[in-house]
Amino acid sequence: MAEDLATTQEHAATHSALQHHFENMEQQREAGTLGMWVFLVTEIMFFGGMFLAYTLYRSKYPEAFAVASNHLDIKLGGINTAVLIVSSFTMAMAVFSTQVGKKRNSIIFLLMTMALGLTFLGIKAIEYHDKYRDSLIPGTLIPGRPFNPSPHELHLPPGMPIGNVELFYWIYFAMTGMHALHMIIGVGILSVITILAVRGRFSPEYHAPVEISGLYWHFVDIVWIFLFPLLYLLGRHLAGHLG
Amino acid sequence: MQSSFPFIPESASTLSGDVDAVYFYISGVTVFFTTLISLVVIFFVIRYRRRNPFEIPRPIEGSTKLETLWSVIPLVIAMSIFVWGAKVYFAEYRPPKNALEVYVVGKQWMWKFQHSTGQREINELHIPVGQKIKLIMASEDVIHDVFVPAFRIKADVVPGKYTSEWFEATKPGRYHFFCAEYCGMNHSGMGGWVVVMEPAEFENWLSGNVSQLSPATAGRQMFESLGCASCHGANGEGGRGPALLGLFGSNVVLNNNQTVRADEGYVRESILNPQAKIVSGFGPIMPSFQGQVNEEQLLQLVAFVKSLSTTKPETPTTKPPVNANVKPSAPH
Amino acid sequence: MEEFEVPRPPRTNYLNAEYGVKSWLLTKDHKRIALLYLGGISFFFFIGSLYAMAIRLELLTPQADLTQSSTYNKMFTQHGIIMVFFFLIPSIPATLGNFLVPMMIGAKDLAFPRINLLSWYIYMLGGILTIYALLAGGVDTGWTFYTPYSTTFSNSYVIATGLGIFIAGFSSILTGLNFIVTIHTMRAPGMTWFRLPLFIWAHYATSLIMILGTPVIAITILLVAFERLAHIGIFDPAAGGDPVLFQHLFWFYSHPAVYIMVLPAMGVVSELIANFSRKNIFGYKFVAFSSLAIAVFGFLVWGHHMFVASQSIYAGMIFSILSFAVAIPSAVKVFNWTATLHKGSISYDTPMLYGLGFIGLFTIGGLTGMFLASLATDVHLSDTYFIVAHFHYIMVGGTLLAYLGGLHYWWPKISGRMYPEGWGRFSALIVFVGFNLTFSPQFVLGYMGMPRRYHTYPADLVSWQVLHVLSTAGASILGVGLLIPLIYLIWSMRYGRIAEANPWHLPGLEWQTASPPPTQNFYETPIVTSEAYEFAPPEAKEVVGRFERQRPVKI
Amino acid sequence: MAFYNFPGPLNAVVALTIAVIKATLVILYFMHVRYSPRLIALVIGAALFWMAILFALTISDYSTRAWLPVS
Repeated sequence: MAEDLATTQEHAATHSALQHHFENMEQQREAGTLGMWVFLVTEIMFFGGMFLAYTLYRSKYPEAFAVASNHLDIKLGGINTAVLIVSSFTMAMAVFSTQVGKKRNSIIFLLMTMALGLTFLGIKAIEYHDKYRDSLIPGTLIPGRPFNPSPHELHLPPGMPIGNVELFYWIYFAMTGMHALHMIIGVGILSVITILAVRGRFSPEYHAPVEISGLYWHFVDIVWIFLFPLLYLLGRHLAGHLG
Repeated sequence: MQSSFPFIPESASTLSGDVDAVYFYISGVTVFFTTLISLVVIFFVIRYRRRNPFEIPRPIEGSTKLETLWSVIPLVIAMSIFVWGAKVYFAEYRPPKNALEVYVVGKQWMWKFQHSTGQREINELHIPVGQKIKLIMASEDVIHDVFVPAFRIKADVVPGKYTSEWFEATKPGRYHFFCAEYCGMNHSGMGGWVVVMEPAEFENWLSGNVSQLSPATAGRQMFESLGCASCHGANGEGGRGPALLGLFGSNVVLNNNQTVRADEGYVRESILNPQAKIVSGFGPIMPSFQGQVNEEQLLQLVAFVKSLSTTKPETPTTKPPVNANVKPSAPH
Repeated sequence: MEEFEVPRPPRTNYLNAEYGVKSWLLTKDHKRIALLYLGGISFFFFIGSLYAMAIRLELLTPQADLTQSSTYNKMFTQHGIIMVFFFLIPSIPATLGNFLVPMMIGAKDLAFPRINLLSWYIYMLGGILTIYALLAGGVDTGWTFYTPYSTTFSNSYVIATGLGIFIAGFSSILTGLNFIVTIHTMRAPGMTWFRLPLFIWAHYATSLIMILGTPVIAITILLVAFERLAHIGIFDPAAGGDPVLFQHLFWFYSHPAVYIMVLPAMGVVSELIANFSRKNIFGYKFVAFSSLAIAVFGFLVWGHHMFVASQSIYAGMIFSILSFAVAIPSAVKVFNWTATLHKGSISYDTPMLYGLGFIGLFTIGGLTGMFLASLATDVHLSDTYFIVAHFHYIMVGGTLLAYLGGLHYWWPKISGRMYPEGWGRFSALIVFVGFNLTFSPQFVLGYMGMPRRYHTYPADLVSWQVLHVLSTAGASILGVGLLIPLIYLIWSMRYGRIAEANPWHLPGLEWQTASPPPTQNFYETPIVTSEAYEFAPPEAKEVVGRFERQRPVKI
Repeated sequence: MAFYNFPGPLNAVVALTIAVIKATLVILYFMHVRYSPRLIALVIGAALFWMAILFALTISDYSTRAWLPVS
């Protein structure tokens, strides 16, 4: 959507960025913002299905989920939470700078946001690699390296079906993977926005694309805000209890 | 089967009359409203047909009174159907006491039945008339469904757990049963006959049939060969693991202070996923038997645990004598 | 609105504004995109209908004489997938909705024209992937993709088909998003919410379902594809997963999807009934809000597909009572349409015949839904032909009839030509008769116990075969009834009588511009000063008698 | 912004409450919902409402499955 608005510069009207079928810039901005919000609703429902699966299986197999969850790196997850929240802040600052017409600041903040986003993805890649090393990638997602954890390393009590542990890891990879995909798309959108900003396309009169991309970025941040406690933190006390 | 051209299937269980009654009630409502709407529409269409290309009828805004009326009337009718339907459904799915239990395993594309006396059947189920029958059903692969139109019963057989349904046949005869949940290539061939017999005839059939070990006895052999006795005691009296004597049907307190009822599903889960529900006072030491026992063997283990229970009589009052060791003879 | 000037037949309209394949494939005009959709949807409907005919032929006899089981299973699966995901769901919204939503609210286009074009490409991409799966070997899971059959046991092209549906889902989401934003932000001056035609209300409600439900099926299908691909067991009982969870997620979308199909149809019928009896709709606000009520309640009832699926009986009761609640807004609509006819000036044009047919068939379809909402009867009826008959009454008797009615009604606006009225009425009659003959025997079959998705059935049940023969006979008649419009509509594009700007003499905004409309829809932005369906000028309200001769509607 | 990294056992309620608070702050201030038209709040409300439907009705099944009565 951001591109849709951002790249349509040809139509001349009151403002060079006004598309032919809108009456004025205000209407165009309103439509763009509402459109992004409605799109975010679909995203919420999209993740909602996975959150539901998570909730049901977490309550069905609390021990297995606790054991599996304990093997996630809470430090890296915590750092990533901080990284994303800071990136949300820089994004908000980029929007603000664009609105008040401080072009240089807005470019700097956009670049910082992208850098933080890439940092997040880098840390995520490290985490994924650790899981790969421990053969914790579920099923045969990676051909030739099926899910095959060492029970000792995971502190699996006897009798715990390995399938339930695998279920946790599948939910972990599905949710964080889908989240990471959204991050990658977000970085892509921001790079387009940054290029446009460098070219001076935005002004206090026309800044909707920055705003709209910002909404998307914040949403991706919010998803992680929930993923982190659910996947990394919940049920840690249970694991101690199991021994 | 029936004469000429029937519009409803044969009615042969204690439930079918109730279901038919609801069916006729809704049919009445449907026919009444369809006729009403159609007649009114046809009347209006003829009466108020356009007689003149330029006419403009007087606008009518609507009437809140009428709207309320035609919201409330359907609501009342709908709720009456709901209440009646729910009542019958509750009876349909409420497992009865003192039912003759039959274990059912569905697999692509056949049905295996085993009576508690040990007789096995494939795609055919013999049962006595006038006796409550409870089917305890498991699937070895995909979702199946046991549907007996004449009894108006249907329940999915879902892999990974037990489902059940019950009925009491009222008329001897042969009735079709079908798999009603699409299960792959030969889905339409996955059915057979329920043969309802007079009790004496049924007893005759039981004794004349090849009989294997009863599920409970087979379950006991499994129990011993899998080494369950080392923790649960040779006779299920308990040890490092909880006692099984009198377990079935009782309420079990777990180590998280929850209480669960020890039913078929609980026993099944405890064998396959022992960590899921740990009995209070015991450690998580039992290994999982996932993959080591198939659905039929699981059902036998469940039957064995059931047979250890004193709280629930395994044999219903009118149950025929157990003939575990009759001479093999030609199948029916 | 009666004082609109006669727009002169334009020299250029949206059809001839530009020429060449490229001008169509890269168009951002919602009207042209609607026609692109019309082409795609007609194609998929044709394919789906062929499967339907093959299924009906096979069921003429109890034995398997035309196809093998595996072929038959693929036929009904592909019939379902194509009809549901590639015909019914986009049918009215993506063609008529796309064409008319901006015109009816006085806008120049949808809010996001590029996204609109993108949605067509996504739809075609999904469709082509699905067609590829059919040609490569087909898929045999049933359109419901129940696990673990679809994830573990089926040996067919589940992943390719699933991806096709997944992709097509985005097209639906984008269409819904576009409609919602357009209706919120782009209404012409004076077009208040309660002046909107009911077609718009219906599309608004539909769009809500599209954006709230579709993402859930998207993630569900994606999980199924991954599960199949990588043997991961979120729905696989062997790994501790729960196959019933799939059914929850699937029906969370797929039940409301029924309302994606039928709500726009209700919108079309509201237009037809009001306009062809020259009356404002009886109880406008009730009809408008009943659309929203259906959209909301539609999300609360999915569990009624699972009464026998080992769902908790208490959840079953909750879902049952909520399902009955949906009956109320549907009933309100039917009663209001009927009341609208009262003291109207009812014409017998083809669109109205379809509209009236819809009322009857939807009434039957809706009322038979109560057999399935009621727990006791549903246990007996679920997964039988009763269900097949019920949902075909809603989807074919409802959606398809309304779609055809709407297509005839707006055909002069879309093509600038009139369809042949005599043939139109004739084929409407054939469709009505053929449809009823096809599907009413199936109600009886279902109660007799004939399970759905059966290739063969017991030969000892003579009445079953009789009913199947009747049904197949009806299907042949229905098939003919559907071929006739296909032929004459195509014929009329070239040889039909040139249509006036407002051939039906109606007050709706879409009729106040040329036929076919110019690219910008209106020569200047209309200003709305009257209510929807206001036929008589306000000052004449008092003097207009029932059948008195009045001055002609100005056009 | 609250950044936490508590070691050891954690109460689920605390963790989720903090997450909800953080998300709310991001929505209200970073995403300007506090200063946006009511329509936007309505859109968010609708999304949460429909999530609640999805969760509540599905869980109504799972949480009552064991209640099967025996006559």
